[in-house]
Amino acid sequence: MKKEIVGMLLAGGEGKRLGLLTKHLAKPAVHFGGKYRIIDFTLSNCSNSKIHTVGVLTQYSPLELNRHIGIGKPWDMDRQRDGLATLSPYTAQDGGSWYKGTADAISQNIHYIDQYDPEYILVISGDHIYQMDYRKMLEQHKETGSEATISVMEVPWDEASRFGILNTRENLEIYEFDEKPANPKNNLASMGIYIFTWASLRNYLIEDMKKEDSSHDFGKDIIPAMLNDDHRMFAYRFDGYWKDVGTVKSYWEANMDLLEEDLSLSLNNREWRTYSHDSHYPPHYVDQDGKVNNSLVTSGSWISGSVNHSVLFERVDIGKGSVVEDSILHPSVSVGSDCTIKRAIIMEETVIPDETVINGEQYDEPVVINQQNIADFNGVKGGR
Amino acid sequence: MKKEIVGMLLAGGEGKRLGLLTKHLAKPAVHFGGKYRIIDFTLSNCSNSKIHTVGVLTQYSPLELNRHIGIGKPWDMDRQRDGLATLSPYTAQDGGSWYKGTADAISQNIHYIDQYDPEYILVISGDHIYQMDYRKMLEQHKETGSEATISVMEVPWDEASRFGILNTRENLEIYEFDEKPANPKNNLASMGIYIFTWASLRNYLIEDMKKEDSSHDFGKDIIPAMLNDDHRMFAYRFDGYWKDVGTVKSYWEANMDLLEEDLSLSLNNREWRTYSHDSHYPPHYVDQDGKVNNSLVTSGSWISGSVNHSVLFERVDIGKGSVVEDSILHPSVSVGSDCTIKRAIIMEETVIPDETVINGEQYDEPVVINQQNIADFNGVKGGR
Amino acid sequence: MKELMGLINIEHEHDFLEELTYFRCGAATPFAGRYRLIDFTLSNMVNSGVDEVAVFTNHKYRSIMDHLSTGADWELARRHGGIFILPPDWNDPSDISKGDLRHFHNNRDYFHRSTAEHVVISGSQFLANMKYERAFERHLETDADVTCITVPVENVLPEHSPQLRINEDENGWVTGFSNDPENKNVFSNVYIIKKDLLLKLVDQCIAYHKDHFFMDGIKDNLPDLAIQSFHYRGYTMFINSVESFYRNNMSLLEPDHFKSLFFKNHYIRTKTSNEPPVKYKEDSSVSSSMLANGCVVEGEVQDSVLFRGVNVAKNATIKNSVIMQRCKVEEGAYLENVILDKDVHVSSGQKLIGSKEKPFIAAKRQRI
Amino acid sequence: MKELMGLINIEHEHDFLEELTYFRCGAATPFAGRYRLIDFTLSNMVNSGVDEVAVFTNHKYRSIMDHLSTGADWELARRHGGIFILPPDWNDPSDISKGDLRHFHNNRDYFHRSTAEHVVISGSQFLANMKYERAFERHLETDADVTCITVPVENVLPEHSPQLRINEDENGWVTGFSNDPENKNVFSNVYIIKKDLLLKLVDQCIAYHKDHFFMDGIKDNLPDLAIQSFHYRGYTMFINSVESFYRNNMSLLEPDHFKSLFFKNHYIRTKTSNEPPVKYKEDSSVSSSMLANGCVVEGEVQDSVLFRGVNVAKNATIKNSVIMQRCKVEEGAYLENVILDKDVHVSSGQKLIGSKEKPFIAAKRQRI
Repeated sequence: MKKEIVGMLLAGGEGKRLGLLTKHLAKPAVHFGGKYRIIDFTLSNCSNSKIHTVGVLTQYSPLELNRHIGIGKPWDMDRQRDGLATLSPYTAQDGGSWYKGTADAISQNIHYIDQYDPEYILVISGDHIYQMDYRKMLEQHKETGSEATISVMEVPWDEASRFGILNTRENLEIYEFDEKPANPKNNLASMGIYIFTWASLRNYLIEDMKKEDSSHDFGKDIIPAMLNDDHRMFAYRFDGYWKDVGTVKSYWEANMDLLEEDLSLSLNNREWRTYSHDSHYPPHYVDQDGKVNNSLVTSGSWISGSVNHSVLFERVDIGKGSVVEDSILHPSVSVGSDCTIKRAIIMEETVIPDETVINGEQYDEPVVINQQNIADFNGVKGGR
Repeated sequence: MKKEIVGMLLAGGEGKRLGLLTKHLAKPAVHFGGKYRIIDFTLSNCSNSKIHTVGVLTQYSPLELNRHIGIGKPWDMDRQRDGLATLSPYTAQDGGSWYKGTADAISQNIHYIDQYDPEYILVISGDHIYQMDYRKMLEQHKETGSEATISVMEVPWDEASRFGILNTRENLEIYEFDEKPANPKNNLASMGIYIFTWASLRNYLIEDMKKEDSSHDFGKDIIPAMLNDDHRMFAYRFDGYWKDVGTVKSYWEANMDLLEEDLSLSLNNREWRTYSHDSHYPPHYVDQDGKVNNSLVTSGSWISGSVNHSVLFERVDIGKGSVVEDSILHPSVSVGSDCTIKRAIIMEETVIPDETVINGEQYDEPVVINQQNIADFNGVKGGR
Repeated sequence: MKELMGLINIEHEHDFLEELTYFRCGAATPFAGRYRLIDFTLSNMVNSGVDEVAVFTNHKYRSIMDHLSTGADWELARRHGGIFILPPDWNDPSDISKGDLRHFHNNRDYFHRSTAEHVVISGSQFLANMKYERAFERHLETDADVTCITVPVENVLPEHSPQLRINEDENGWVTGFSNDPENKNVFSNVYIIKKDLLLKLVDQCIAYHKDHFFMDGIKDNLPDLAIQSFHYRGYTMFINSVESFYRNNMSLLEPDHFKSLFFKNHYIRTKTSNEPPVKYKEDSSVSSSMLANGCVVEGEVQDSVLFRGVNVAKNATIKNSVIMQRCKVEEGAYLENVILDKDVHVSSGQKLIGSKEKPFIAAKRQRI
Repeated sequence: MKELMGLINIEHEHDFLEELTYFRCGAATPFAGRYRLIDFTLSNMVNSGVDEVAVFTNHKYRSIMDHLSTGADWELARRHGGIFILPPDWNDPSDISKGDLRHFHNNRDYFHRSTAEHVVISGSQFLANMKYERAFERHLETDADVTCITVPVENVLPEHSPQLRINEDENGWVTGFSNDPENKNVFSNVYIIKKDLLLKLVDQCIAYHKDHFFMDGIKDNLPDLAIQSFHYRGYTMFINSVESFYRNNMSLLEPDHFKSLFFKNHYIRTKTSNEPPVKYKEDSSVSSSMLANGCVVEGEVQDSVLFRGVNVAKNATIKNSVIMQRCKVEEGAYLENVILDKDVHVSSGQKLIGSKEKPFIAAKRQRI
């Protein structure tokens, strides 16, 4: 069954820098934004861009991730002959191997892609937060007759050395890829979103598999190899909101960003919905002592305390006299009475006893709390 | 969410003895019975036994298998909080490992089972053909207060030494497990279907994981260990049809068995349906020259030749003047005119040219034909 | 355990909700922020392990079909069993059945094809979060023909008046049905009946040109039937008028009531949606209120129920009100004792005030 | 490409099939072994990339609802878009629309919520395996208001007589509609129309109390509209009488016809089932016949269509017949020129013979 374009979504990374959040959970499955998981954003982008044939490459702690994505129903990808497929490492007659890099994960699934005989292939990651119409990028790819199109965004010049920078001609044709350049020549950073002409990429993947010294990575190996062969490659400019939630700090920031008034990314955008699963919890309740400002609050929650500048997931209880600020509370967190919680990320089902004080303001990164480590962070009330 | 019983379906084996049939395909996904795949029988057993929480353990070439089972819709297992889950090998913070044996596959997914806090666990394989009500076995398990119940069938005494034999007391309590005994004391062979009391099995699995010399196999390690500790274990007698389709010969036989009149297993049994996917092919057509006897024929096929004692899958064409006997033709096989095909298994999408003669009668096992090896088997017409 | 099949019969329920039921049937009336009345009964059945449920609908059934859809949100999208929404569509010229007997007669298949031996039957106007298991056990233990679930109420409220009252002896056997306002043992319209008996009574009702299965087939046959009364003592509501609809929405805002209905037992299931979390802005002020996902709140909300996707602009005030899906209340508007149906748009500065006894009601899609 | 939305309008189709349509509407009539008439149109739409389809049903819509269900078998079980089965359920007392305009009027939402700018509209009685892409391209190229798909037939058959004929100029512009039996350019009742125009014509028809959207809104407005005629030259059938139903079933048994309808283009989709492969027993003898899954054949079958799950016992003979789902034909029975509806049971030794012109018909569930 022929498809013009097939999406390959890399969702197997361990996300080490997210620490506790990814201890038993694949990074794309981490809770985000009050009722979503990180991967919902890219899956919704595919669905809204009408790309319904998507392979999701999983490897690290995939149980919850698999349960979440299922056969893709929330994203309208539960289809008979195409739709969503979960591609995990497997064995074959010549043995099996784990996915060794982003490119290797795709290479090991060439037979999956070949089923659809696509013209193009979209390679994306399951750990970025953004809303983007891939069709527009595909249109540019076709118009320019590129072998590869890489989505880029402008970053401040003084931060450019932290990114993979694409050096382009005026027409956005790429002539060089600079990974974290000391003296950047440009400020267009790669967002890790690629469209390739499949026939061309396929050859590079097969070549790359043979190279023993390759790290089998798109940025480090495939793109440089293609540039080296003088292939026609273009950058695609993206102006909207984009965030890699790779660290606890950036994860926290991205959640807090959702509370901004004029963010270009909006969960309330009815033209570009973010899809996920919905629960059967009742509407949340704010009682006569509750106070909520500048926050997201979700079904099943019960607010008797004060919540400010925070993101609360489903079924969160905030006891009387408690104050929650600058924090993210995952599903089924229960905060007792007279607690103070600042700049903290509280993980699923943590029960916080009365009068607990957790103040993340004293640390560089927001603190991540679960039932096991809560005692380590519990300060003395009034001691802030 | 508590469940009384959770099913764990082992579907990761390579099925080496099926040769070509499993070269690129997990054994449970091999076509069977005219429109099914082997795993449909065990999944339908679960569904008919109202066990809707099932983990399917995959490892070897799972792409088609995954696509086939999806989230379990044909078996009514597409549920929100339980239902079917595909459990493939994964990495965790301490690295990853492949499933090393039947018990190891379960051990690596203890966290999956624990979610449902089950009393009992059903362990089955995805490569047996039978129709069985697991509830009845569970009833016996509860009545006898066993730690483990193993399903057994009587085999002829002179074949008993080819099986894993359970030596039991008169009340069916097991006191010994004899793997392929030279001098069998009993003729009750294990069918590889187990019900365990989860709390008990869980301990044995954890102990077994620590043993470096263990092969991590239920039959070789777990059951003997439990017997060794004098646990209460019973055999459960099964009288119906059961077949392990582990070799090309047994695969062929099991297909041919479906043509028997008085087989206790029936695809037409409306009380115990075998579920699978259905296609959108039109009804099959037998033209004025076609002749079909003693066979199974499926949607989309076109019969202009003569078909006897054979199983034809979907979208099979049999040309004029051709004779097909004692054979299995997988989906989309096209047989030209004036061919003779005897005792052969023709794999998916093979196109057989006019006047081809394939005679499997001269070999010990039926021949397995695909597009690549067809020339090796093509004999001279009339040379039979 | 012998299995139980379900039937929700709304044939005899009228559309009591004035503007709110011009285009939907009573059972499809939105309630408590994200539900419809029928969700409570349907969830109770599903949570009690019933996995085949038929719905006998009357007119305006599109609202029910749209809401229940495939039944997937109630785990009832099954290949076998599941949900059967049965609108009136009958074409047998020889059919002489009347009233709800037409449903029973034309949908006999539903009862025959199931292996269940008992049927739990309910309307949509009795709301509780209950499981039927205990009533069913009792039904089987006493070998009753019919078991009626009753609610012993403390105070008789206006919404109880149309409900039958039940007299019973010391062993729970029903000795009489009445509408005696002094009798505080109120019938919930939920009952369990042996399937064979049901089919027999259906035949009998049809033969005698009756038109109400419960009244004619069961109540009037009391002398010949062994009918048990099973008392349910949890939190309950009867919704059968605008007044009871509004009052019960308000009453649910008492924390104890809210918790009894939603957190004491299983969750009530409803149609799922894609709404994001509620967004509270800088100046929002909300108290004693329930808010469904998708709302954006900048103004003040007190003692109110906000359904999905409601927008409350800066300096707008909402008090003692029920605001349904996707309403927009603009800057400076003031609403008190108001019911807004879906998609109502209240312009800047408007003031709408109803009374507690007679709230101000705005029908769907109005601009005010 | 500008998108296309679909509408299957069976409001004006009558139930032509005598016993076979007592309990189902014409569109739900079983055809060709495993299909219903409506499957052909619906599949054509889906295979042309249309992913929102509304069905305006008339009476006896339960048969359509049961068959189409969630639309999943046509890949139309979508969260957005997908299938909308719209039975007549209208409750607006101020509604003055009549005929099929009531559907258009009461389901305006369907047209408004879509971003598609054109609508392909069809009935259920024209059967073909075609894609609408080429007609749509032509519709856009010529900037037509309406594009009618026509079939230039060689021989005028009885089933063509109720169909409109179309006169056109050399550029394909329609110059007239008629029922002239000499005109061999038969209108298929499939047409593509600009959505804005559709909504405008609906308003106009309602204002003037019209009751037939195509006849009153399009045909009678021909002078003011630019209407293209697009010729379709593949294998086609019109099924609008028992005679044409039977003859076309038989005609499909010609290998060329069968291949043209089923293997030339995409597959026709239908409701999937769980039937096993057909089991041919030792003494079976089958020729020039199509058999759907689930049949068990021991006897003789010639020039016949067997639907799912039919049982043909030893020494039974079936010739030139259409045998629907789950019929049982017992030992020694002889059937020639017969149509059996679902679940008919023909006892041992029975002989049923109809004529080619007037086949013997047995209604659902009879025992003969």
